[in-house]
Formats: sequence, C-alpha cells, structure tokens
Amino acid sequence: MKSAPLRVPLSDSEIEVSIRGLSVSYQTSTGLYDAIHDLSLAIHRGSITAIIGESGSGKSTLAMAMLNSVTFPGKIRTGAIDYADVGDITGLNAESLRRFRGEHAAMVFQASQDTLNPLKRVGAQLLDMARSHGLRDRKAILREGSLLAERMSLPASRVMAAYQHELSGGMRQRVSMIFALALKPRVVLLDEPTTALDVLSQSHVLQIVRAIHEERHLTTLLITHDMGVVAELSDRVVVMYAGRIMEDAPSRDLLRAPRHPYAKALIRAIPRLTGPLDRAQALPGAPLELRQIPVVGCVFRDRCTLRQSICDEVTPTLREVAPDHRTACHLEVEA
Amino acid sequence: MIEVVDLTRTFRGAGGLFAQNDVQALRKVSLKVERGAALGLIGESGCGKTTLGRIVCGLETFDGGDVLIDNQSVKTLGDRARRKVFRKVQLIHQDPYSALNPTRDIAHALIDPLRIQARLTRRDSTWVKQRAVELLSLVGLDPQETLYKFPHQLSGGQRQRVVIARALTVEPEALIADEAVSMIDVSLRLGVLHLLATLRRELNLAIVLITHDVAAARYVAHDGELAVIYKGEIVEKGKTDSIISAPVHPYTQALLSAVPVLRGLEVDGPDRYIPEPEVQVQGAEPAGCLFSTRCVFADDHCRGHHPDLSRWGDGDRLMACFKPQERQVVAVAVDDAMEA
Amino acid sequence: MATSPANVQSFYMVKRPNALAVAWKVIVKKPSRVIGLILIAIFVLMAAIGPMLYPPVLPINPLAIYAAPSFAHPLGTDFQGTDVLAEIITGARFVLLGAFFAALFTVLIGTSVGLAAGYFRKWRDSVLMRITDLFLTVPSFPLLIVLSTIWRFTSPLALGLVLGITGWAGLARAVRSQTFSLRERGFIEAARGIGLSDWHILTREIFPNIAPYIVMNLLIATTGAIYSEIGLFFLGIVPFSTNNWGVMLNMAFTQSGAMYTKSGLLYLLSPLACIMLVTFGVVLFLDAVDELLNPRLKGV
Amino acid sequence: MAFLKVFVRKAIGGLVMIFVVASFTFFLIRLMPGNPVTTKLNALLATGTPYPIALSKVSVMYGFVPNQPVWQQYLTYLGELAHFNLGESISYTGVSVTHIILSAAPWTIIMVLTGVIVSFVLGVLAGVIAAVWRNSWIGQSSTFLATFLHGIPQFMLALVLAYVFTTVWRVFPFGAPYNAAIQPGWTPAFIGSLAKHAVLPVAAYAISGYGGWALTMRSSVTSVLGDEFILAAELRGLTRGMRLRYIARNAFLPLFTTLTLSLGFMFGGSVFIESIFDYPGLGNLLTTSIGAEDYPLMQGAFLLITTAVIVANLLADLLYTAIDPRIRRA
Repeated sequence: MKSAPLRVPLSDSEIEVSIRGLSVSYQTSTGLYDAIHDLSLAIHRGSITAIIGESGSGKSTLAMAMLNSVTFPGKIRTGAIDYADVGDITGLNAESLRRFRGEHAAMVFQASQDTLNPLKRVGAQLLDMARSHGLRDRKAILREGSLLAERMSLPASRVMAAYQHELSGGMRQRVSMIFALALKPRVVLLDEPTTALDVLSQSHVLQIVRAIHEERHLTTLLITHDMGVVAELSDRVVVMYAGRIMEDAPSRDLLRAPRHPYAKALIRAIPRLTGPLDRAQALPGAPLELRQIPVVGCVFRDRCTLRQSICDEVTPTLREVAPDHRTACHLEVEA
Repeated sequence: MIEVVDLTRTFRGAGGLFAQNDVQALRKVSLKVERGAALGLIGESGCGKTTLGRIVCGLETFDGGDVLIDNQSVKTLGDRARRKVFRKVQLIHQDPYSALNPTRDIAHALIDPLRIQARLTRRDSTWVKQRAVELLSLVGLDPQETLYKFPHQLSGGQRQRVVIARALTVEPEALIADEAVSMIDVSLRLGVLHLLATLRRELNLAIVLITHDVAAARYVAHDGELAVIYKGEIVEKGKTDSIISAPVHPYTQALLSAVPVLRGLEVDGPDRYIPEPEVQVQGAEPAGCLFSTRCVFADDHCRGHHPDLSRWGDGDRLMACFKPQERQVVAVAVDDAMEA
Repeated sequence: MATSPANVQSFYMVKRPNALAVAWKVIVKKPSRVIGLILIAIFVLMAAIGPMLYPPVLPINPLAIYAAPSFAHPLGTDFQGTDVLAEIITGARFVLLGAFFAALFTVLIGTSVGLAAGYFRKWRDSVLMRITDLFLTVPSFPLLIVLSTIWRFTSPLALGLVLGITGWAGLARAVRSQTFSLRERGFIEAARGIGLSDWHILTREIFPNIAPYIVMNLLIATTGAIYSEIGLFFLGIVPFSTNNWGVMLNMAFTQSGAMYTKSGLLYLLSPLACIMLVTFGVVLFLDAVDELLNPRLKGV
Repeated sequence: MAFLKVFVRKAIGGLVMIFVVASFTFFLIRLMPGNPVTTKLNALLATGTPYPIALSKVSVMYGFVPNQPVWQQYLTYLGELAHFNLGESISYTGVSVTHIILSAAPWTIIMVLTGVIVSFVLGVLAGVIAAVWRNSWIGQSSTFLATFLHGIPQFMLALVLAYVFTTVWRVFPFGAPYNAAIQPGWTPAFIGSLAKHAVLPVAAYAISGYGGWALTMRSSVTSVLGDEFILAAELRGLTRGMRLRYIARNAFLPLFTTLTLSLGFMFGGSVFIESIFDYPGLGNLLTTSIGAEDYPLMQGAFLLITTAVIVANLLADLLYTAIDPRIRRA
C-alpha cells in the first residue's frame, strides 16, 4: 500500500457551505426512514458542485434541506448545515430563516414547474419579494430583474409585464433564475435545470448559468441526473445513491476514472455518439425505494456486479482514495 | 411498411405572449420505413415529430398528403378498416406513468387486448394467459412478480416495459417510440433502448424512434436512418452513422454540437460550434429557409429563398440547405477511458 | 423465455386477496367507519322489516295526545296519540326506498351523460352540456314542485325517478370533466391504438377510474334525495299516500301546532333526528369507500 | 374586449335558457292531466258565461287563446312573454301575474342574496382557517362544523331556528316579514322591524350555504398549498402574510364553478324558508299557487326564480373574468 499523498486541508475560508452528519428522515405508517443518512459534505466557495443521482437518491431532499425547507412528513433528524457568515441554518428562527432564503441562498426551479403566482405579473411578484425582504428602494429590484432578463436574452419589459401562462417552458426556467438572483444571494441551487428542455435550450441555459456564476462570484449547486450536464458545467461532482454519498471528486477525475462501481455503471450507461455501441451497458436493477434501503452494509450491493460478503455485513465509509477524491466502497483502495 | 407522402398538418391555435396563430406542424414530409428497419426522427419539441408519430399511429388526422401502411392508403378506409390497419402500428408513449390505467393491474392491461387478438386469430383462453406471461418475459420482466401488480407499484423502467408488452399483444409490425425513455431514470434508459433494438431484430419490427436525444437514436438505429426535422420540415436525412459523423445541414450540426461533451472522456469535435440561442420571432415566418433566422451561416439568399430537399454526396443523403458543408461537430472519445 | 402451460396455470392460481376480507379490514381500521356502517345498517333494517312489525294502520289514542316518553311510548305520542316510535319505524321504508331509487337514477343519468359528453366530445359534448347546464341552473326544488303538478309521484319508484331527473346535472358535469382529463391520458390513447372498442374503453378503462367518485356520489345523492323527499311532503305538495317521516314533519308543523307548544317537541324532532342520523352514518362511511375503491390508497 | 365577449356569450346563453324554461312551462300546462285551460273554460261556460267572453277571459289568464292550434297558442304566449305579459292570476282574480311576481321578487332576491353573501364570506374564511390550521384543533373544529352544517337540509335548519328562537326562547318574532302594527314606510321603526324579522330567515339561508363554501374553500386551499408556486414563494423568503394572500386569491377562483350550483340551491331553498317564516316571496308564491291551482302564477313565479338564478350567474361569471388573467387575456 502506498502512503497517501500529503494534502493541505481546506481552510474554513474556502468553504461556503459545510454539511455535517445530516440525516433527513420521513415518517411513514411503517416507520421512520432516512432519505438522507449521515451525510457530510463541504462545498467550496466559488465552485459549481453537482449532485448527481437517480430518483430516490435523496438529491432533491438534500436541496430542500439546504434551505431548511424539508416538508412534512420529512424532517431534518440530525446534523448541521453551516453557511459561511450565517452559521447553522437548522437552528435559525422562522424570521431569520425567511430572510436567509432569497437573500443568502436561493433556488432555481425546473422548467416544468409552475413557480409563479398565476394571478400576478412577473414584475409585481418581484416587488412582493422586495417588500418581503425590506428593500428600501423597491424599484431597484425591477431594474435588477430587467438587467438579468436582458442578460438571458429575454425581452425585459414584456417579461416583467407577463403572467406565468404567457411564458414558454424555457422562459419560465430563466424567469425562475431572475427571481433566484434578484436579491444577489451568495449561494444558488439549481434543481434539474435542464430537465424537460430541448438540447439547444439546454446548451443555452448551461452557458448562461456558467456566465452568471462567474460574473457574480456565486457558489453554485447543481442537482441533476444527467452526466452530460455535470461534464459541461460542474467543477466537482457528488454521486448519491439511497441517501448516501457514493463518490465525491472533481468532475473530470470522476468521468475519467470513477472509483465506485455505481459511478462507473452510471457513466457506462450513457449512450454515446461515437465509439462502439456496446461500450454503453445498461445498469441492472432499479433504484431503491425509501423503505427498501438496507440499514447495514453497502446500499448499492443489490445492483453491484462485484458484490462480496463484506458488502452485506459492513457499511462502507466515505474515504479519500486519491487527492480530493472520496468514495464509499470496500473494494476500492487508494490509487 | 409505413410510408408517408407529402404529409401536411396545420393546427389552428392561439396562445401565449409570443405565439403565432396557426402552426404548421408538418410541411410536405415524405418518409418510408420497412419491416425490421429503424428510423430516428430528430428534432426539438414543437418541430412536428410527435404529430408525425401520432398520425402514423392513426391517433391524429392530417390535411394533405397520404399515409400508406403496407402499401395501402389510409385515406379511403372506413372506420373499421382503419382501426384494423392501425393496429399494425403501435405507439409507445413518452410518459409511462400515464400510459397504464392506474386502477387495473398488469394482467388486465395485457389480457384485454389479448382476448381480442385471440378472437381474431381463433385461439383459446389458455393461449391468452400463456401469451401474457410470455410477453412479460419477452420484455425482460418477471411474470410472477409483475402480473398482479398495479402500475404504481412498478418503477418507470418497468412500466415502460409493460407498455411495450401491451403494444406487442396485437402483434404489430411497427413500434413508434415517442421520447420513450425521456421520463425514466437515466440508469434505466439504456435497458429500454436495448429492448427496442432486440425486439426489432427478433420480431422483425420496424422501429421509429422519435427523440431529441441523438445518442439514443443512434443506439437503436445505428444501422438505420436518421431524419432531422425543423419546424415541420425534413432538413436532412440519411444513414445514421454518416449523419452523425458528417452532418451537412447547419441545424443538424447545431443539434449535435449542443450534446454535452463528457469532458474527461471526450474532447470537443474539431468543428463544434455553440449554436445561437433561439431568437423569439414575432409575426410572419421567413420567406426563405426556415432556419435562416437562427443559422450562423445564413445570408440574404437563404433568407429570400426556400431550399428544397436534394441529394448530397454519392450516398442516399438528402438535405435542404443552400450552403451545405460537412462539419465534424460531434465529440471525440479520449481512448484511455474506463475499460482499463 | 417461454413458460410451460402447466407453469402458467399454477401461478395464475395465485389470486388477488378476497374482496370482502379487504373491505372488512378497511372498515374496521377506524371506529368512525364502523359507527357509520352500523347506523346505515340500522336504518336499512328498519326499512326492510319495520312495516312488518306494526299493523298497516297505526292505532290512535285520543286519551294520550302528546304523551310524554314512557316505556310504552319511548318517543311519546303525536297529536292523535299515536306512538311516535312506531311512526318512525314504519315510515322509514318509503323514505329510504325512494332515496335509493333517486340516488340510483341520479347516478345512472349523471354518469352516462358525463361519460358520453367527456368521451365523445365535439357536438355530442356541446349538446349534452347545454342540457346539463340547463338542469344545473334551473333550481331543482322549484322544478320538482312544478313537475308535481302533472305527475302525481306517489310510489317510491316514481318519486325516485323524478328526483333523479331533476338532480343528475351536477354529477354529469363532474364526471364529464374527469372523463375529459382521463381521455388525455396515455392509457386511453393506447387502448384505442390497440383496437379496443369505445364500449370497452368507457366501461373498463375510464369507469374504474371514476368509480370511487361515483360510489361516493351515490351515497351523497341518497342523503340529498331524503332531504328532497321530506321537503316535498313537508310542503304538502305530494299526496300523503303512506305514513313517512316527511308526513310526520308536515303534521308537526301545520296540523298539530307542535311549533307553538313545547310538548310536541319530540314529535317534531324525531323525524329530524332520523334524517340527521342517516346523513351522519353516510358521511362516516364515505371515508371507508374512498379508501376501498382507490388502489393508490390501499398501500403496497 | 374579453369582458364584452364573455358577457354577450353568457347573456345569449341565459336568454336561451329562459326561453327553454318558458316553453317548458307552456307545454307542461298543456300536457297536464285534465288540461287546466280547457277545464277552466268549461267551468266558466258552466257558470253561464257566454262562450266569447269565457274564451277571452281564459286567454287573458294564460296569455294564449285556448281554441287556437297549439303552435299558434305557443306563438301568442311567446309574444306576450316578450312584452312581460304573463297573463292574469286565477286566485287573485284580475291581477296581472307580472305585477304579483314583481312585488314578491324583492323579498326573495334581497333575502337570498344577503344569505349568499353572508354564507360566502363566512364560509370562505372558515375554509381558509380549516385548511391552513388543519393539524390543530381550530382547523379541525372548523372542518367539523362545516361538515355538520353542510349535512342539514334547509327546511330542517329553518324549523330548528324557528323553534329554538321563537318558541323555546322568544328572542325573535315568528312569521310575517314585519310587524303588522307598524305602518310601512321609510321610518326607522319599520326598517327596524323588517330587519328583526329578517334575521332568522337570512340566518337559515346563510347557514345552509356556509358548510358548502367552507368545505369547497378548504379543499381548494389545501390543493393550492400543495402547489409549486407556494413552495417557491416560501423559498424566496416571502412573508407569511404575502403567502397567505397568494394562497387565498388562487384558492378563491375554483369557488366560482360551484356558484351556479349554490345559487340554484339557495333560490330553491326560498320555497321552504319563505313558507316556514311566512314571507310573501317567490318561493311561497310558487307553493301556494300550486295549492290554488293558479297555473299562470306558478308559471310566472317559476320563470322569475329561474331568471334570477341566471342573472346572478351572469354576474358571477363577469366577476370571475375580472379576477383571472388567464381568462381575461386569453
């Protein structure tokens, strides 16, 4: 075994959000189940971090937890979510939490979601936001909104006067982005930003996200199930399965040399435009439902081709296998 | 097996802030697909590809041109005969969640159409039950596990397999898969695509894959054809691999360029260019090439004249562009990758 | 890949769980459902055997007018000295039978019209919906009164029919809109593509999806019909052919002066209490029906 | 623009409905067992009235000439109807039906609309409370009260109210719309008497409508609470008050679709409430006209009740168009 290369630990000043020991559980008629189980993760300031996973992986729950807005019957059971200059948001009172949402961290919704009040114009809803956050110059938010609209090549004045039903899917996505950025938050969460969009709109949205991320020095979190989006946009990728992190690495490292069998299988399951067809291999089985997640052992073992007896008995922990590259698999040792 | 000739369909519509009134979903589209062959219809949403799929399944009407199934025009058929003819062409819906009746179990979903089939082919009720089991195995499901389940107890991938099994109950000659994998988990998509490719081979089915995901189309129709549709018009058509490796029409190139590059595994294609964002145009359509409003290569001639579909090269490639040029825009694989 | 016929048979033996057992399990889950079921059962029983327990014409007793509750007369007596409890028990049949027919016709007409309009659309939809709108707008109780002038509906069946005719429109509209949205769903399109007949699609694909709603409406329509029936008798518009709760109410209000004397309280309250108890039973039981008919609520 | 279009379309629909209802009552009377028109004619002839006079008397009563062919009678009837001539009452001899129903109409329309408005306002508020605080005792008791009241038929409500508040506990006067001892006029005493007498009937209307509104609003709010834009508003840090306003306004809209049903129900209820509280409104007129076999009056009362419902619906539709931009700007 080679000795691990020395790594300078990140100083706190480089970390924007630090999640420690987070468990989010859902109360059902048959018991309490963890949608996220003992998850720890540091999100670097100024990075674009992608959370990738299938349905039921807990990635959306994680996004909601990061704004402390997990809804009933789910709740944050244990753990802390520390934002730089704010502290642990799981301990905020209702009023501070309200102010935190939108001002410090904001969410961009999917294109298919109707996230605007159907009875009010876009501009009026921006003003509502300004009022809620006690902005002294309320009109400023309209100027900011128009600026953002133009930045995203939308006709600003018409969008401000539009109702939700007058916007197309791609436009809704961008309007959702205007709302997220209007109060100049430091952290932006994008929930499946390209789902339900065509390839061309998708590449356009990705361009915009990248550009605005850089212009505004944001820390961006990307929730996605699409490895292509990860590859195009993110600096870092966290692979989730059944509420746990399977692998956490810089995007290029992960794509080039995934360590966890799940990450490998996910990448292999993408049909490609070049190369032999059989390079793409289907991933057997189906994602676990909340109630099926085993408590002991590796959660991925049922779909894993390399399963061994240790996988049933011992829960693998997330450990560093290469510089800045963590994985949770018994079979993976340091490179 | 299926042939459409100069197919035209116009929707009268109204709508949002930037909408025009009438939508020409299809403009003189001609296509043909034989049994055992595969065709990928590529385009963005709203380009008319779904309408085309629905028309050849008999679920939508058309205004002009004709649809021929097994060389028989459907225009002159009566209600009964139409129903019979269109049973040969089955649609696999985009949304496996709505494609199955939530109140009925899988056994019913298969047995109802099988009963009809049994009546038509003079087979008995044992055959019906046996066939239901066979079909579930055929699409890669465990019959014992699935037969008495309700749709909500199955995953998206499993549902889509049931939907395919149901389509097979009537022994069709063609499957039209309309974005059949876009709503299921990424990890399960390939399995369903693989199933379609297998069925095509084993049952000698014609497969039409309607999608905006070129890679998915390639997976099923790599030895078949691709047709690229823009605003209801075919702009390029030809052998799948030749279109992907050397697209001629700027729209095809734009679509292929927009496919994310898996950096780390792939590098950008040498001619890749980031397409212009869609410009919202109000009012009348351009007099010339429909794509000229977004095309980076368009000039005044393109904007003034409409290009017809014409032959390119010495193969059977067709394209509709005044400035055709082959460009290699697709990402290139870095070969050290994961097999190591 | 192929499964042998023997195999097929053997696992077709694995049947779905017994429907009655499932129903019972769902009902006993909550005490409120059991109470609802018991209440409904009591009244159904009353309607079934009540009239057999008493002579066809109940005895009157001029010496015991408005008698207070006693062992012989648990609910006291009315203005003629007739036992109120006996009147209640014998009066249940007409009311409940009429309500049952009314609910049946309401659901029958409402469902057929709604399904047809929602499924066939186009001109059939427009025509049917115009008619529905008309029935929806015209206040049904005044319409009933007007209809009573040409139609002496004295039997439970006739009364039920007329209540059905005046009361189906709301259900038709709701069924139509549900059918409309179901029709957009992929499985209906798939069924048509496969070549299943319209009849099959309507009865086997669409109907099961709206069945819970319809059954619930059947129960709700029953209570609504009871109100209308009793209202008609109360106003004295329908000839009093038999003794029933509505006639009691009418007598209590108009003949006996029960409104003005506190001694008539039980006579006035007894039929009202029965109406409330039936309604109460139905409302409590509805919850069980909802769960029974909705596969998504049954749990895995 | 859209306003006008909706208005014209709905108004035409309403006129057609009135036409259908008018035709229905016409044929109803013609189809009655022992055709009352002929019966009346024969009765007059039996008293020795000369045929021409009897004929003209009957034709004045019903608005059509009995010995004409049916289609001609129908046309005459429609023509008279267009001039708001509904014939003459039989029980109030010689008084025109139009006059009787128009003087009865205000009692019904004012009472019903007051009842609708009161029940609507209270019901909507109760519905919001029941949905927003559905996990606490306040929401649950609100739901229970609404369910309970919704299950009580109107005549029962009216009877119970009358019994409790006039017989058991004499706080309100019973019967008649005002104290007969007071001279009608715009005097405080008369208006006070009117108001005092109106409390119970209006309460009966209001309570009978309350449960329906509360339950509809409750389910509407519950469904809006699950809408994505409410979650989005929360994640954008909007204040609770702002979010409540978003919820209320959106949840409000679906209520308009139930308004049609409710208006018919409320106007229909006038039949009971007016007869129990002895108000000289349209509902009472309808019941008494049938007892008196005064068919022209019955026809008129029924027609006017229907018309009132149609007009009220028209107003509701206009209001809806004004509130919802999706319809306004379609």
